[in-house]
Amino acid sequence: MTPLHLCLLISTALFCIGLFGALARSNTILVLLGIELMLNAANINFIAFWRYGPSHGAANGMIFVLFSIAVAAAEAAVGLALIIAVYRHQKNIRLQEATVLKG
Amino acid sequence: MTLPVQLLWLIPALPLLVAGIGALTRHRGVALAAIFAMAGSFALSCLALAGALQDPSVHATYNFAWFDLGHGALRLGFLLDPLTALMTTMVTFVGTLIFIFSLGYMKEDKNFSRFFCFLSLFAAAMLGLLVANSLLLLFVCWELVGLASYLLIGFWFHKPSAAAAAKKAFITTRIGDLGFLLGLLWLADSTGSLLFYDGGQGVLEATALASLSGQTLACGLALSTAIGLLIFCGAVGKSGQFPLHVWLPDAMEGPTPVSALIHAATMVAAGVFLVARVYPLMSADALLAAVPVHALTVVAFIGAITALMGALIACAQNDIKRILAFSTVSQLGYMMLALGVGSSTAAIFHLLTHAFFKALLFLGAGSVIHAAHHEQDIRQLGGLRTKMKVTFATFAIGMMALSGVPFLFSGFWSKEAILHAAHEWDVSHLPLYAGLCAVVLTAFYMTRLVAETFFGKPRSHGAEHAHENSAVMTAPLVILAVCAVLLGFLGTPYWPWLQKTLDPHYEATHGGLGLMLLSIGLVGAGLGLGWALYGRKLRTTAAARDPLDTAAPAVMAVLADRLGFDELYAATVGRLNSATAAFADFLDRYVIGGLVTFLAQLGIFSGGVNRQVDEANLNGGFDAVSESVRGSGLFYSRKQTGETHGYLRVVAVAFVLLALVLALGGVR
Amino acid sequence: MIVALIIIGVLILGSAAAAMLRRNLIHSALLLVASWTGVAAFYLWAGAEFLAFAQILVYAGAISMVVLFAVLLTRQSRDAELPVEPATVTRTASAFAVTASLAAVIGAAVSTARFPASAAEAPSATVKEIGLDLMQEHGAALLIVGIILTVALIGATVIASTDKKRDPEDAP
Amino acid sequence: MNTSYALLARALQPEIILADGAVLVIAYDLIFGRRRPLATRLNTSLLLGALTLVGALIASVLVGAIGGFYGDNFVIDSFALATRGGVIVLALLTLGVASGAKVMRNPAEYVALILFATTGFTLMAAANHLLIAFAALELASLSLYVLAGFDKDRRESAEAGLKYFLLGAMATAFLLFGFSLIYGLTGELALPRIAAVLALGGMSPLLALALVMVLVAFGFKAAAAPFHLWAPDAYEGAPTPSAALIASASKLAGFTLFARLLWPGLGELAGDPSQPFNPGGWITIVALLSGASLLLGNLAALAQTNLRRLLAYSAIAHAGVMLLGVVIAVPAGPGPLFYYLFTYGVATAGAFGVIAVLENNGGCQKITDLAGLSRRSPLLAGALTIFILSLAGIPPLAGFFGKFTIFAMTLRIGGIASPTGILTLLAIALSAVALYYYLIVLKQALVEPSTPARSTRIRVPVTAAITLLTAAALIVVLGLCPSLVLGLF
Repeated sequence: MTPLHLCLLISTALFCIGLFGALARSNTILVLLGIELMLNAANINFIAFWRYGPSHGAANGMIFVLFSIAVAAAEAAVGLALIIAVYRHQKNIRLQEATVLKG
Repeated sequence: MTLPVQLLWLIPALPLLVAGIGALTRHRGVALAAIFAMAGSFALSCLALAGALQDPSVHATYNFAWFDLGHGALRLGFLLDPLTALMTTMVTFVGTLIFIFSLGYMKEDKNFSRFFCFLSLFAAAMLGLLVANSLLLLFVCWELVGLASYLLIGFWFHKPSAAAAAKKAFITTRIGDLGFLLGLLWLADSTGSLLFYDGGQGVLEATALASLSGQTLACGLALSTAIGLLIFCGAVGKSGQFPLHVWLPDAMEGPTPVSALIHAATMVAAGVFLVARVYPLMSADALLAAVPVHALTVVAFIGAITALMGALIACAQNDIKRILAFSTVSQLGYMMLALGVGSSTAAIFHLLTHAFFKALLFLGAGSVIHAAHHEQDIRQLGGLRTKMKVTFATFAIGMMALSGVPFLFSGFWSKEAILHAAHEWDVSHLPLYAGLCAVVLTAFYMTRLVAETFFGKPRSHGAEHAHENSAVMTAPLVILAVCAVLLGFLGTPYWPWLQKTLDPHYEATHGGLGLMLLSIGLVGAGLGLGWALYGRKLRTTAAARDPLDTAAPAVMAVLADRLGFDELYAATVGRLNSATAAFADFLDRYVIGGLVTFLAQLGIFSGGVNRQVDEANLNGGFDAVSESVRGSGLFYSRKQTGETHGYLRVVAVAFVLLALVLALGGVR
Repeated sequence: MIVALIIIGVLILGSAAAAMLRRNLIHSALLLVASWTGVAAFYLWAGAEFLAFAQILVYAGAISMVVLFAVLLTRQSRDAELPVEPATVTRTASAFAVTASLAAVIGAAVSTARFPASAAEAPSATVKEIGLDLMQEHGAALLIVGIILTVALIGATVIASTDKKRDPEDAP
Repeated sequence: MNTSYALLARALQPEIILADGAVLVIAYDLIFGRRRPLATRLNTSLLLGALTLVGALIASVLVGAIGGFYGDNFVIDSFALATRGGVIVLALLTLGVASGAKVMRNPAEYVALILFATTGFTLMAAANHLLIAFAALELASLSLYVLAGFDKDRRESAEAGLKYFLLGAMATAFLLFGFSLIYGLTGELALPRIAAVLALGGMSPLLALALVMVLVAFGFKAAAAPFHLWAPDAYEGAPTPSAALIASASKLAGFTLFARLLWPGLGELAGDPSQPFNPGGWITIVALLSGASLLLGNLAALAQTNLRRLLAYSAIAHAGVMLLGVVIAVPAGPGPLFYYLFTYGVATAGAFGVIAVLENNGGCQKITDLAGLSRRSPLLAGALTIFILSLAGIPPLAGFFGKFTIFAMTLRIGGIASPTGILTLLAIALSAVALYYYLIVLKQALVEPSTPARSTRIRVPVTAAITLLTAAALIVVLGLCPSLVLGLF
């Protein structure tokens, strides 16, 4: 097994852990953080490919991660703001109770 | 003076203009404007007819590019040939009379101007359909006709039955239109054009026809047969042919002038016109011996079934308009039969004569209904012969034309031409026999209708106080009655002017005398039977039992139930629907995720398409089956629990499934 | 080298998994910070020092602070998590099943993939090179991310703010 | 590599105008607006926003189709140009919808966010590079999440925003993972260079995985089943102008980017569309999504009693046709796809405009709330009729020709036995079902008598009336003269 494969497996596992959190946790903040973990997994991929992949020299992969970190921060801010907005009405942040809209 | 083909668009444009004006204003003058517009269109149509008659074999076209589809421009156009000119003349003439009649009939309606706006829209769409030289333009107008008829049938929207009937009519015909659209797309795909005539490049010209009939599909059908049959689906829907006839009788919920316009002159005839228009395409496979079925054979048998079935059901109906509606179904079957056995001229001949006498009958029925305070049940009527002399006389002429009373009435000659063509057909004589049976039945039920309505004693309050209507309503009746007599002489075997105009290669064949005598005998038998059962011993009370019902109650019950078609649809489609729903539920219970249920719903989808066809009764059944399909929609909606975890899970599951699909089956 | 990677991987995955399984929200948040730091360590290991710096700054610094604020703001009682209910159990089980199948699919594709032989040397990535790259080839993207951050700022402020009492006469 | 800032600034003038305009709207409101009543502030902001959009529209026309620029980061061909103009027009319609809708707090921020979202859309239209695509997509998405949750005093709005956000964030995670794999397997980020690398190799399992991940994200953006689940909730809960923007401009931009990414970028992996049943490549997946959307959208719409949810499910059904348009976007050119998207967007935005006005006059949640509309306001009823009939695909309105051009092309390219051909049959068959639910809406609006509680005449604000009339006129005119749009390509 090459280091690249190992990196990719780590990122796959991280992706799945994040997904599990998003699917299983009641607390909306943890759902959001699970999704953040999935984004991190993708970032690990970029770096692994930047380090071992076919495109040596250009810093594309690294630059992409830089941007993705910034975007993830923006996303987290908006997401937490929305969670707080829902909390004001619902008085808790259990995702499964946010079911006013359905059908 | 003639109307050049470049200006043909003026004919539909006039009513369209009035429809546009009518949409903006509520002034009652819209009605007059509509009548003048129709009269103007009639005048223009006469000019066009004069031009077309100068050389009947020419298809004058005017084509123009409309928009760019990526691979060459899409072109539309207008077409002027005797078929177009005769049809526009007939539609505008009958239309004008119906408009005038409506002036009296709808006088007290509070949406008077809107009614004329819709009527004008309908007429404009219908005329556009007739002058189109492009299957696409024809289809556009075809859909507009459907939309306008939806608006008109549902005009008295405060009656829930009218709203339901309008919806049913629109959707049922639309099912046929799906086939039409598909055929149209396929045709465009395989020929690259949708123009009928285009200087040798059109789809009805030799090059395209040869290539279409030269290709054979996997099932052995010629390509032209497949496309022709798909287009025929549209005609089946619009012309109320078996098995999509169920909408037509219910459409009687609209105001009576609408019934006259839709059921006599125009919309239902559109299907016949369509088949006649694409006749070269439909008959392109005629020379191929090896194909399993010819397109026209299907047309002939559908027509024969419809003709017989419509006449049978008409015998057991009691609503005056419903009898006429089933009679229309039956007569349209005749026309299709004529087309199928290879005589498009006979079909158009019957189409023209039928338009006049059926419009006459519907307007006469409208006159009766108007006078009898909206009483439509013939058992409740009676004795109107003396109270409404003009209506009675004209109605009787219409009835004799429809029954085919010999020599003096137009219906006789056109029906004769059809029977003659069916006799000559060498594939099968079954359609001929069906047609002959329908002749007896037609004479029979029309005699019953007239005897019950006009003879005997009034059997209800409405009939008691009936009196003749104003001249604005009777004058159109008289004019139509005159036409119902005279029109037949345009196409007698001794002077087949109409046939020669429509088909320059037409040769009059003589020697059908035996058949003519037979059919005269059958008409006499029908009339006599009807009079023996209903005329000799007149009904005295509305509740008295029908003599036929006494004789064969089971048969009559089935017929009165319209042969149980509606129940059949309800039962089969309903079963299918609940079975697939149960199956889907099973899957849902044991398999994770909502994704799998899509597949199970495939069956429900087939039910969903047929859903509109079926109904048990006008209100109850249609809604009930609609409900059952709404139920399958609810099944989906239940998946939408509102729980975000579920949504996220579906995303992940769908990802896994799609990845597996691509990895296991799709990577090339 | 590989050993270091394995250690880093265990750190990332272990703390992330623990974070997703812990009942206590605060513990989860702290474990996530550990996981993000692990990712930063991975960046260091791969030779992207600048990114590791950014990761610590943004994730372990900024995002975790925002999360803690949100946790405090939305905490109405001591137990931030629900007691375990049957519904929660089935949800966890199905989440596990779905995740496992996803892991199987991606894992199978990843472990069977063939890559060309890789260079032993890490590509050089000095801050200057990154800066030049950022300003030249990816200048446009930089502008867009600037706008994104503005939008997030405005949006988060508007949505999270409570200004009910400010303009009573303006109530529509 | 040509990375001249001057060229970039010239080519991105519309985006610069939009972003600056958004800041200007907020700044103006901060300086002059704080003491004014909300309605005045809203109108001022709307006016400034509309001026900005018009400016951006003019700029984008002046810039014209200039091909690729700034390395391979962007491309403005006729498709991108049309989409740029189209989203700006749709955003203008959204501002018109907002002028008739309920007044919310922070109107300047609301308008600014619409402008920011539009910036994202125009950038999506021009993106030719994975990084730019990702950034533009995120800009648009984040703005839309906030717009959906903007009316935070209503529980529904907040919940809609949250659900939209969570599903969107998940889709973004998949997208980013997919992008990382594409980057890893090709070593490139710019679409033309990715295509060049892919032309040498072929499909591999990992690449297939990347493809599906990207399609998950776009399926979400397009509200295609089974990634549609957010759409009904978001349409129902979001403030009406936001819903209009999500349904119209966002779809147009999303599909443009989608088509660009799939065809010029990953066209090597498309598979063979004329292959019976299984073309392989991404066409298989897109066809599956399309079929699922057609079935589910149309059938579920039948069961709806809420007007907005009905529009959402009809949007899902339309997404099925749009996905077919993506399949033919290269063999037949993007014209049919753009025509369909744009006219659909106008009709949907118009329908939401009607809903917005109704909400200020007694509310509009259930379909039955439309009862008596033709008497309460003939203008609204007439406009709604045109929009709904266009959505139902009744000729000669634009909706029909959108469907017609797409179906004609799918049949021409694959034939009837191909997956796209079968889907075309399915779409045509389901249009009968669709007609049924559209007629339910029309019946309420045109036929049913109004309830006593809602029988007053509706006063339509002038700007909203102009918006609705413009949208209706667009539907009719584009239906009669499709070459106005199709001629652009």
